[in-house]
Amino acid sequence: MLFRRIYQFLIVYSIGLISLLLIKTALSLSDYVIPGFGLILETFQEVFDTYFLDAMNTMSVTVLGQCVSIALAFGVGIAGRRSSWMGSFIKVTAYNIQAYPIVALAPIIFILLGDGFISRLLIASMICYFPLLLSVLGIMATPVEDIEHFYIITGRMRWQLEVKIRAFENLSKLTTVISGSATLAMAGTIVAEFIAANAGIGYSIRVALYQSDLAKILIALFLIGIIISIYQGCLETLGEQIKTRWSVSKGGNPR
Amino acid sequence: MLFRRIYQFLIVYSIGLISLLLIKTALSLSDYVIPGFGLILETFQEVFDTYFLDAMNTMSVTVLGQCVSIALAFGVGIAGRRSSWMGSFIKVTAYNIQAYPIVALAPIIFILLGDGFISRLLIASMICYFPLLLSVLGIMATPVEDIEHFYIITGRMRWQLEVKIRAFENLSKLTTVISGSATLAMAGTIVAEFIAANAGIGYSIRVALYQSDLAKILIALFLIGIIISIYQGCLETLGEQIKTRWSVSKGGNPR
Amino acid sequence: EIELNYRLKWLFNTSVAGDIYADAKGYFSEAGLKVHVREGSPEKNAINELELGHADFGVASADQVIRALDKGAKIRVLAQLFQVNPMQWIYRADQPRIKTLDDLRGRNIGITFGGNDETVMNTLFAKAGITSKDVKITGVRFDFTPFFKREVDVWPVYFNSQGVILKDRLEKEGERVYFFNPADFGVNFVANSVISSEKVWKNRPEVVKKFMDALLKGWEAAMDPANEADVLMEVKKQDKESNDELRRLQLIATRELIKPSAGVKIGTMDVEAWKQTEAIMLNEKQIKKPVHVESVLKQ
Amino acid sequence: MHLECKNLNFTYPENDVPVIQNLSFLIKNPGFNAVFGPSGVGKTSLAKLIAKMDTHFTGTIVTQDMDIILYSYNQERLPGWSGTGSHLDKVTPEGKHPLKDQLIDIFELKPILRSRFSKLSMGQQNRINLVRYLLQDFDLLIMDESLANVDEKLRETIILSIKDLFADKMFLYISHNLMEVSSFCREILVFGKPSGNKTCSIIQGRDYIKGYAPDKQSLDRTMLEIMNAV
Amino acid sequence: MHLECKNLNFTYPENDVPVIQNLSFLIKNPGFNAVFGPSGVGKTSLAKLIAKMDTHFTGTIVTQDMDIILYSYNQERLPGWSGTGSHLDKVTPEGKHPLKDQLIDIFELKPILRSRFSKLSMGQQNRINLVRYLLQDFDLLIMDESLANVDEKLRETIILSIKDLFADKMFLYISHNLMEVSSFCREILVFGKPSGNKTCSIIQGRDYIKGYAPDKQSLDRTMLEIMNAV
Ligand SMILES: Nc1ncnc2c1ncn2[C@@H]1O[C@H](COP(=O)(O)OP(=O)(O)OP(=O)(O)O)[C@@H](O)[C@H]1O
Ligand SMILES: Nc1ncnc2c1ncn2[C@@H]1O[C@H](COP(=O)(O)OP(=O)(O)OP(=O)(O)O)[C@@H](O)[C@H]1O
Ligand SMILES: [Mg+2]
Ligand SMILES: [Mg+2]
Repeated sequence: MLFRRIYQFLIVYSIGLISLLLIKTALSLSDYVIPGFGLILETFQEVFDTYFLDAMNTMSVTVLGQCVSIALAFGVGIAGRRSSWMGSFIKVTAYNIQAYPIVALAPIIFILLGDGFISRLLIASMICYFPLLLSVLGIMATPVEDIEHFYIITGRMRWQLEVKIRAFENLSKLTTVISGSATLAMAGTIVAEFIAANAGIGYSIRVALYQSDLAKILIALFLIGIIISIYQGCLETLGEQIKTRWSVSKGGNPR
Repeated sequence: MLFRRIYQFLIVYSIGLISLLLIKTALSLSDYVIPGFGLILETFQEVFDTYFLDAMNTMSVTVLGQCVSIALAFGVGIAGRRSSWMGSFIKVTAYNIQAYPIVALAPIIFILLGDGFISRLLIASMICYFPLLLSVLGIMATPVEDIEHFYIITGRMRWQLEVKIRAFENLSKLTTVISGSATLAMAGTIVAEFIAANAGIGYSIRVALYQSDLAKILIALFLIGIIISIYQGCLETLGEQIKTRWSVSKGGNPR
Repeated sequence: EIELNYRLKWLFNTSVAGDIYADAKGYFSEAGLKVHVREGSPEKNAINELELGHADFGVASADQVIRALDKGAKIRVLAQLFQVNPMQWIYRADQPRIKTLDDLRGRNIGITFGGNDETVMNTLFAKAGITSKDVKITGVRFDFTPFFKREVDVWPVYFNSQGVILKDRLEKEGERVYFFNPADFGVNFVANSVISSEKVWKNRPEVVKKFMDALLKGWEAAMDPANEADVLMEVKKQDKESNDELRRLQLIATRELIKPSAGVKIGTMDVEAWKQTEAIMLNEKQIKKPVHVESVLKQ
Repeated sequence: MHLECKNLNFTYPENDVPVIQNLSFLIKNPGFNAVFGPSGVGKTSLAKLIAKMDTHFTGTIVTQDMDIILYSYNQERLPGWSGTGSHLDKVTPEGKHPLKDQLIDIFELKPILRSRFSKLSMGQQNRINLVRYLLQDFDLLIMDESLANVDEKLRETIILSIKDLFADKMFLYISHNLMEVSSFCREILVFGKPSGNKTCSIIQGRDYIKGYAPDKQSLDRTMLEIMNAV
Repeated sequence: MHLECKNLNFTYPENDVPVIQNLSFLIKNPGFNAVFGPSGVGKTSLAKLIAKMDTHFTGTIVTQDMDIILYSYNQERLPGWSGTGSHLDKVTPEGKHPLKDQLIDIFELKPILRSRFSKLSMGQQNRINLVRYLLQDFDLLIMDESLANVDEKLRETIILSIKDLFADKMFLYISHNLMEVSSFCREILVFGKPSGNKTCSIIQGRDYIKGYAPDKQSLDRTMLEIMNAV
């Protein structure tokens, strides 16, 4: 699983790189528009060490940001699952904030929270949490009547139980979304670093952009890709284990 | 539904604005850091016309971008739903591209496509499609065995039918995600405009940001919020209608 | 030891060599100060931070200062770092040299909409009677592809950072470049300056004095060609991204802007340029009323 | 304790034809009663009205002295995150654990307490589901084909034990098994064929209890009576 | 046409005890046959093995001259996007539309063809599901409690008609109704109680066909025989 992810990523990346180089050759673009392979390799040796550390730094925020956004998504999703006024109000709030691109909110965030670690984490989580929220909302708002009936009619239903039932019944959907959202957490962290930070691979990308150095950007993309593949591979393996542990072969199976 | 969304948005926005003004008063900040109410009103009159047109411009790209990303998400989701090598390869590709923050990919996109309408649309769809993809993948990868059994054992199963069955069984989840993703399409369009375009509300935000003009940003946020509320209200109403039309009160209901 | 926060306008690179050097060489600590020098970005604004108390000193461009004054911010300008605005335009040498403003006609000119360069270029246009029909304007972003691909002829850059990089990059491909500097045509738009809030200025004059003395000492030392190797080493510690040769070229370019000649004291206020900057902004309707910026300049 | 319907009428919102039309009946006293009738006649619909799961009817339903009315049906599922035994434990009220163990014995559930619900056979699922309802406090329990997938022998044991253990409760047993209904139920609410003149009548069942000696003749008579009422 | 199992053994991956142990039997010729036995004994498991839905068994299953084996069960659902009638239309092979109409009549489905599946009563759902299987091309159809929620009268009509219409096919009918199985089935594969000495035997049913005159005594004998085999 994990190894498959990694070599599949390598294939994807190579295809991308080769296409770029082909375009370069076809249009005979100079090295400053699209860097040649030699230049990329050279740059790779030059910046690998720094970029690798930067990427690991980003990774640590990513993991934390993802945890925060999972918590956030479940919090909002659970609070907003009812079709009551309050539920819909929470949803409207969550949706609206999301519609505001982070670049527009960033100044306000910096005014309110300063530009430390917290802002970076907040921005990363905000980017990551919304897609999670959508799935969680969808799942939490759909009753599983043939399981819930008993608890409702005997007056035992509590919101915790309701959430547990619906989450469990949709475990494979949830693990798909959660492990998938790792990439969003990564992207979010990078964007946060891009506009806020003083560290991380996002910061390095900003500097490289400022220098219009595509070779460096390509190397950053490579590192991001490989790290996210590993992280996601791990998450998926974990997800599989949780699923088999909880043994979810559910309802539909002909008995 | 629609009206509820609008006045709920107005409440959210007012709360946000009042908090900002309270902070301003509490810390006695100047109009430069947080504009006073008078200044906001004045700016409102000044820029409303332009901003409104900009926002409508953005909106048109949003709608198109959302359509593209729905098509994309279903395309990739359906192609990647199997746990075969190809399915997982498609997923890896889709995930990796997503992990790259758009700010890092943008230069490559601009090199390849120029910075016209197409780039703007592509960036908007890329930001919007991934969350959709996650949900679609989750749904498409989960069999509905008690419905599918018949088609499988009689050899009638085609992928179109499989997709139709799974989509239908998860209709309410899908409509939640699709109508929710409208906000992402909007955010995506704005980001695209922010980094690429010379039109749209995202462009106006960038200009306001360069000028540190928070009043203008607040007005832009207001317009974005109100428009997205209306759009989403419409989508939800549509979703409800589709659901009742297709009459989805499913399985669980005690019979 | 007094702790202070100092917010720069942009990322660490050679164009803030003096700020880095003052810190690294212990000029601040000699003055009994512990200064946290922090990077900036468009989203992080020194003036906001001064008001919110997150920073004690900062770097802001003149247009930011004037805009803030227009909106009632209470700030003081302590030193004007750039004697020449680094905001210039680059163009290839295989194109006709821009000797007069009229030579701009017919060119495809890059402008960052909403940015300073737009204000400056509009002023130049007004001066030369150029209308939008006479030139082609292209909005620019942070990447230079349109310029590389010759879709845009005249491209806005910061002379001492991106300008150096671009020049180097193009020269590697055998192309030479020129810079178009608005100051050569009578438009003096002030760039980065050191600022503090009026509160700090009034209540802690001794801190202001100590800070400014140390900072300017740092800048003087950093701009001294004798220290070049040392300065470059200190900058490299903060800015790992560009290569040594580029940094050296950037430092030379920065020197031209900060200390155009040996006689100029670093930090000198060009009051006329400030007034012109305000006039331009008023003319461009970027501020609503005159703010008399000269009244907040430390003389 | 009595259950009474007066002029009950009920139509599903999206349908035109009423499912229940002018239904009136009275069942008095605790006991094991049945609802019987052809498929699609409205048994489940009536049960849900009685259990107050739907209130869009006209007419009256009197459930005197019965506070807790439970409705159970054979397609319910238990959550899958732990074995069925631990689910049973969790929903067993204070003090009813001895009863639980007794029921597990009667329902022959011991070997499957550690399995997940989804891994059970249909009859096993039926039984575990019914047991958890019996452990609740209730006055009236409606069992909508709750034992449909259990074999007849075990079903008989279960029904007789329920009658024995819960003599003071009222039950409504919905089943398609004529013999079973006739033998073990006290009062049987028989729905007529929907195409017919659609009346409903109450017929006395044999109401056998544990250790009964079957009286073939009277049982046949009851069965015939029911068949005629359908 | 014959169905034969030889030394069949099957264990679910996560279990230790085998569900099917050393099972051997032979059913020859077309006809309406049954699988009967207590709940949880392994009827469904066997059916799925025969239908090739699981292949992790040891021993052999011979399904000679039977190419198409279908397995249907009573908890299947039809997709919800259109009425049941139009679903039926869609899955009816070329040329079988007259058969479809005939089955709809027999199964009394006419009034519900325009309803969505989820709005049907349990018995209605059972019937519509079974009809679509009968319309397919098949050699062996396994009906796993497929009529469990249908009333006995209609069930009888349905079974008799199936025997009449599909005389050249083989059926395996899994049901808990002793009387029904004894009356209408040809060969009955009876599983013994799992706790007992767990053998399995084949018993000849009465195999009544349309217009039969019940012979009470021999029926009772068959029933007794089956009861003893369980
Ligand atoms: N949710 C619903 N919406 C519309 N019609 C319904 C709904 N549920 C049931 N019906 C219809 O109402 C009638 C009675 O259904 P009900 O489920 O009460 O029958 P039943 O007597 O329980 O039958 P069975 O023995 O087959 O379970 C049926 O014709 C059915 O199609
Ligand atoms: N997927 C599964 N995984 C593990 N064990 C299972 C699974 N399905 C069934 N079993 C177990 O195998 C045994 C036989 O189950 P099966 O469903 O074949 O019984 P059955 O004879 O059909 O019973 P019923 O009449 O109740 O439907 C049961 O004890 C059951 O708990
Ligand atoms: Mg029913
Ligand atoms: Mg079974």
